[in-house]
Amino acid sequence: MGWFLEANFILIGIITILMAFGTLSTKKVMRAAAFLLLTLVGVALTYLFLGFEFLMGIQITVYAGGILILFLFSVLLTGHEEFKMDLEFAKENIVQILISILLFFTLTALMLSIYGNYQLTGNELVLQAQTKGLTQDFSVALFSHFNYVLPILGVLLFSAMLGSVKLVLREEEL
Amino acid sequence: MESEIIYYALGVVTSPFIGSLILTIFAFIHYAKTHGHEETEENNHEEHEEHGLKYTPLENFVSTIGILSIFASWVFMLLLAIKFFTTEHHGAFLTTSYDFFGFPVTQNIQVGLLVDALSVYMGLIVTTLALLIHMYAREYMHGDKGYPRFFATFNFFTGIMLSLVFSSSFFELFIFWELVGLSSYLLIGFWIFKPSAAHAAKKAFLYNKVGDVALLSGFLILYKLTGTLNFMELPDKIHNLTPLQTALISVLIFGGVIGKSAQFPLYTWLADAMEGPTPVSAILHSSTMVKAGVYMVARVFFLYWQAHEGEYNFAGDNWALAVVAWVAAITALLAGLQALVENEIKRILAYSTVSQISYMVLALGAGSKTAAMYHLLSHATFKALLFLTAGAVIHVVHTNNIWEMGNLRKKIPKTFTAMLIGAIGLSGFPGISGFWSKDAVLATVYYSDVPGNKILFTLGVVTAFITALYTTRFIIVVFFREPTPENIERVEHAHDGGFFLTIPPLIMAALVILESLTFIPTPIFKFEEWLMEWLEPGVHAHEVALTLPILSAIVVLLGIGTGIYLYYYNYNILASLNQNKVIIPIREFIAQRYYIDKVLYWIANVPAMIVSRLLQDIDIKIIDRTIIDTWIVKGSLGLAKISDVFDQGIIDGIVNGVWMIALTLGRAFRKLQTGIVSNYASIFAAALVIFLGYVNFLIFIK
Amino acid sequence: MTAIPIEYPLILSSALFSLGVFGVITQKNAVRILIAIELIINAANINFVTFASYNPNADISGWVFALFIIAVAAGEAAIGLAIFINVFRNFGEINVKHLFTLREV
Amino acid sequence: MAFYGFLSILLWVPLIASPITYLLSKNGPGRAKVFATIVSALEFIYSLVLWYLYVARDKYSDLIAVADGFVFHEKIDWIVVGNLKIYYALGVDGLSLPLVVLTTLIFLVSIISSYYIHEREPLYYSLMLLLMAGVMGTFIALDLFLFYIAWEIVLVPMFFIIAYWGGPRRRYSAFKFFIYTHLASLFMLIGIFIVFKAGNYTFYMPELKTNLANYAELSKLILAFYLMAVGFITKFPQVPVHTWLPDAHVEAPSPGSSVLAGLLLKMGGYGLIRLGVWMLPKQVFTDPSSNVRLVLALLGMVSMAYTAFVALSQKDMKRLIAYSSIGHMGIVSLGIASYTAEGINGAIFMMIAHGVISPTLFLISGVIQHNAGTRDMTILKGLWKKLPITSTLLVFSALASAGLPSLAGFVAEFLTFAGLFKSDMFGYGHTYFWITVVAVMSVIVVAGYYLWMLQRIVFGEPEHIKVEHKPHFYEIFPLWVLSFFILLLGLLPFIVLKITDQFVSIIIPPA
Repeated sequence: MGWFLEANFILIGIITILMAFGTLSTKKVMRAAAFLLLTLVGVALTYLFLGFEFLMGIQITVYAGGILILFLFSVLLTGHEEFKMDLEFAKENIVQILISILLFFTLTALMLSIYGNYQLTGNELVLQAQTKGLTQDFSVALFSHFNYVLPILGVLLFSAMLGSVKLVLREEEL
Repeated sequence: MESEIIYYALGVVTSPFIGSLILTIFAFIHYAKTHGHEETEENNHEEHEEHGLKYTPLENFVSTIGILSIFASWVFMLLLAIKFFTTEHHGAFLTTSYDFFGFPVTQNIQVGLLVDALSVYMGLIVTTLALLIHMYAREYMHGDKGYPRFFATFNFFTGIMLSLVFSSSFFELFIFWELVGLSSYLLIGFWIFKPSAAHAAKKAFLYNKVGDVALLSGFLILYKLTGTLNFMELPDKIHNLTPLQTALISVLIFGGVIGKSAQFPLYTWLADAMEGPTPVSAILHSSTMVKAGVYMVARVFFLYWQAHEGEYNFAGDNWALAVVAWVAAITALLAGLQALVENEIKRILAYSTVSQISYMVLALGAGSKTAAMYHLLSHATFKALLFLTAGAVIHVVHTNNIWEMGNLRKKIPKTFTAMLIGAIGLSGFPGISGFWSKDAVLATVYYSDVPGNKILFTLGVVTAFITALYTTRFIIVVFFREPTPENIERVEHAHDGGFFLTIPPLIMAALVILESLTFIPTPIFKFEEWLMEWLEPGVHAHEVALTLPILSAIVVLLGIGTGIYLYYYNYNILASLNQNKVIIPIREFIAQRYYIDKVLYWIANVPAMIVSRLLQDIDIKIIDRTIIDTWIVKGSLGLAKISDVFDQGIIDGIVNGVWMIALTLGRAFRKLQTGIVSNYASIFAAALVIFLGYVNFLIFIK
Repeated sequence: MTAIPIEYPLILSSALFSLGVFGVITQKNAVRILIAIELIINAANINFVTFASYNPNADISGWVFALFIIAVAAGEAAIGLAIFINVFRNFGEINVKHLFTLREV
Repeated sequence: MAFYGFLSILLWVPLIASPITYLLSKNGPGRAKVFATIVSALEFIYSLVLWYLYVARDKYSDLIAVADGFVFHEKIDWIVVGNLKIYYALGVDGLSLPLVVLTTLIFLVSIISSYYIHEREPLYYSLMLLLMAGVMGTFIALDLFLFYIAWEIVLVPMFFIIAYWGGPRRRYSAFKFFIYTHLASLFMLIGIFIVFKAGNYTFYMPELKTNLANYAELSKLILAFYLMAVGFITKFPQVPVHTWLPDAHVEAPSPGSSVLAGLLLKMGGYGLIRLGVWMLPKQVFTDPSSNVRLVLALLGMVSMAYTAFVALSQKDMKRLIAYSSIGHMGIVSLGIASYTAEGINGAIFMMIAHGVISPTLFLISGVIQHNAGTRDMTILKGLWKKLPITSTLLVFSALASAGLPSLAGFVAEFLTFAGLFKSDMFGYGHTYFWITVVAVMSVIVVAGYYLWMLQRIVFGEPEHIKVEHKPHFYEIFPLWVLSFFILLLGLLPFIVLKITDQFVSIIIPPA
């Protein structure tokens, strides 16, 4: 059973990375947004594997649902201007590619080495989701211990909304 | 027996409403059909004079319904009065009521019918006058396109007024109190196209509203303190109140009277209310509606009496009646003077009404409900008569100004006869109805213990003189003086109106004479004592010294004589008086209504509008623009500025020390500043790589 | 129970992160830069969730942080897009290579 | 065998009908309005049936579920998490029943009177039905969670109704409306959470009520009241936070205004009475340390006086009516502040009365706008000659709004003032007394601006008004219906007050 999960995880991870790559490489912005959606769903599935089904739900609804819509709208609003992705390894991009690859390696190395130092409980997955039902815990936590989280998030989102409305509205409309 | 009386009272109250309802529905159907286009502003008098009086089917139907419903009410009233006065005992009452709000806490606020001597007496006056004036209106309003609307509203008013009279609680009284204000509003503004009518209607309503608010506050405080508003329960409960409370409540309630019964300083609306059709002036603004205040004070007289109990001293709190009396006396004088300088016939009568109502209020203030109701009866009759005849005069000469009339006694003899009788009544000619009732008022004042009662008495006598003077003035100017040359033609064509325009005034004239005969005190029957037994059982009238009626008679005769001398025999004196430099400003001061209106308008227009504009500016500019748009959006910028000051003051001091290094470095890195975001990000990413590599290196060493 | 090695999610996260950074430094269209930023944020989120999940103490703070980050990302996206719409209105385009008013003169 | 679906039907029928209405577009736009009208008419009739059943609930006791003081009680577990249960709980009592009937009535007349709308018709009626479900849910929800959801749902369709079918400045007004009310409801949310925590972690209102009664920290509850009151008072609205209302009313289409004034304002009043007066313990209001009543009374008094004066200088008729709405809601505040049976009954009655009067006025202003082309009172003149019946109804409803006896507004004003005078008006160093005096005096100004409005609009010779055609049936018919209710409520107020007092007598038991 273990190898099956593992294999699935690797598969989904690779697909996610490929989708992220697609996000950056596609020519049309619209398509980029679609790829982003798939990437986000991939990440959501990762959460599921890690035992966070409720977070997966949030990821899909808020991110894949809400934010993506924003992107689509803004793409529509800023016109259908096509940008060529300069993925032909042109000279001007060679530095950036190099930087990115270096970043990937250093970051991975760092995280793995730090993890190795801290000795977490091995590689065993603490899959609380399957034993207790994570959504339930999550809700209990949200409504008891962390019961100010949702209002604060509300205020935060609201101020973001206020700001964006203020930004988008033209002067004469206000 | 008792239930019979209640049913009669119910009939009295409801039949005008039924008529009004039918007429309203009819009027709505009429307007829906014609879409209102047929209603024009002018009364087409000329038209029907040429073709004779021909009522359209519409007018016939409407006026028949209107008059019949009032007639039914009058019949019920007669039955009720006969039943009541023959079977009941003095001071008895009957009441029936139901719970208006329907929940337990307010069960003492009820709506019902209260039948006692006061309401029966008042109801008789109202129905009789309403019937006669409805008949009069049938012809007077002929040709007006608003005929159905007029009768619907007129019937509505009659119903409301009767309901007010038979109200059994303060709450109910207040409902109808405001509703008579409404019908007054609708009827003053009846000629809806005249801007002046609209203005006068609004003014009347608003002035009334000011008084109503005082009244409302007054009886709500009463409700708080006693827990009931029913007239029949109140007398037992007010004994627990402190004198201050009673006085406060009484004065607040009197505020309502000031508005409705046109007392100083809110009396000017009544003159403007003459913009309405004459039947309206006759019934609302002279004989019934404006008497509602007097009626109400009489109704709750126990309250004033409670406030009054004991000896007067100004350290105490029993000043409620004194306020009433003094306001009334001042109003009587001011309004009388104004009637003396006014030129429009209906306005003269309006000011005279104010002055005469003040007599009644004065009587109340002096502590006699009987005298007030006595004068109310006589005044209602002759003033309604005067208005009807004045309307007839206006109707035939098409002007309101008395100086444009003249020598009309031969042209319109029936109207002249009726009006003369009314005027004699008003002037208080010895032996006629007005004389007796006025005398009762003056006697009450003279023997009362209100502070300054002698001064009040003097003011009353002076007003009596003025009354006689202005009555004589308009009678002579309208009927006896030769018309000025430019008005001769206007007068030439005048002739008496039709049946309905002449008969109701003549009936009223007959009523005045009947009253005069009834009022003559004889050893067998004294009207005042009879009335007192019914209204104030247990109270006995003062023995009036003979000097008082004689004084009054002399004053009245003097007034009439002066009038005849000034306006008929020796007009030159008047002319020279009018040129007198001392008289002119006084005359102007009076004609400008003592600037009361100007002051009130100023208050209503200037400070109120300034406050209004100011608050609107606060709304739009401060709350909207400043707080929302500026504080919230720009507030963050303000914070940025504060930190900016902090930056410049303190950080800069340190920074300046190393500015040289920065400058040098800056020059070196200047070329990196391409302004392209991607480049910045690239540099950042490269730096990140270096940093992470360094950390890795550190861990690796470990 | 089972074992998904902790390295896997960590590698996934750093890969996403690097791709995001790559996107940020190469893209011209501002909207796509924002999309790349979303990738970075997601990478960070995976890390939070991973460590929360593998933590034997089962503290739930990690989840709450993830929740917060999602909300912040939503706000950031809204504000960023609003800014870009304004930029688009003022400059007529959102190619960051052509927008160099930040340049040293 | 009790039937547990009375209120669910009321709630779900418009909710389900809403998307159906939108989908009807393919079959021609006219069908959407017919369908919406039928749905709202059925709802209205159904709500009247519910009224009857409520009154005769003893007779049908085997059919009607009564629990926790609520009739037509429904309670199903909705979201169950550990010990925490969120219920799908509905029920009506004396407070909510009149408002439920008002809701169906106002939506019926508003939908009928919006027949003039031809632009994006299916969407409009779909949003109207969604709005109806939201308002209904607010009034009948017994679970705070459900209450909050319904409360927030209302914003969305109203926003679009203003923003799509509104006047020239509609976008600004819609945003302003949205921002104000949404921001305020966040405060309310925090208040709800405090109450939730203090009330032993439950959202079910009757349970919260019993739990809160034993809660020791009064100051925390007072804080919660203030936080919630921010939400309600902005919705009301009362003076410092009222500026969204005139804009929203002026820019919204007149049926939208009528819903806005007739119902959305009442949600604030309902919330204040339900969550503040009813749910929180009595001490929040009566404790000597609490200034809640004083604050409410001051708000109400300031709103009345302030808006009375501001309305004086308005030129737009709709704006004037909008300001008068704020003043009338001030009476609701005052009634609650008086904390007497008269006052609270008056406040509830004011919500009902204003709920029928102000839609009438707004719909009339719509008729005038369509027929005369303007609502500017400086231009309008002599309307009587052109539109006599509309003018009559305008006079009628304006006077009703100004508190003329025998019409609905007076009963509410009278009861509120009676309550105010009866409450301890001489406490607080005569503050109450002066509040009462100012409030009562401002009635004069209210009468003043209404009469001035009538003088300017109705009277005089028409000059600029060009009436194209007679008002349509669908424009006049709703006015007659509403006028009928104004008169009915004014003459026979006990049909409502008998029911509201069943609620009030729980809060203030008669001595």
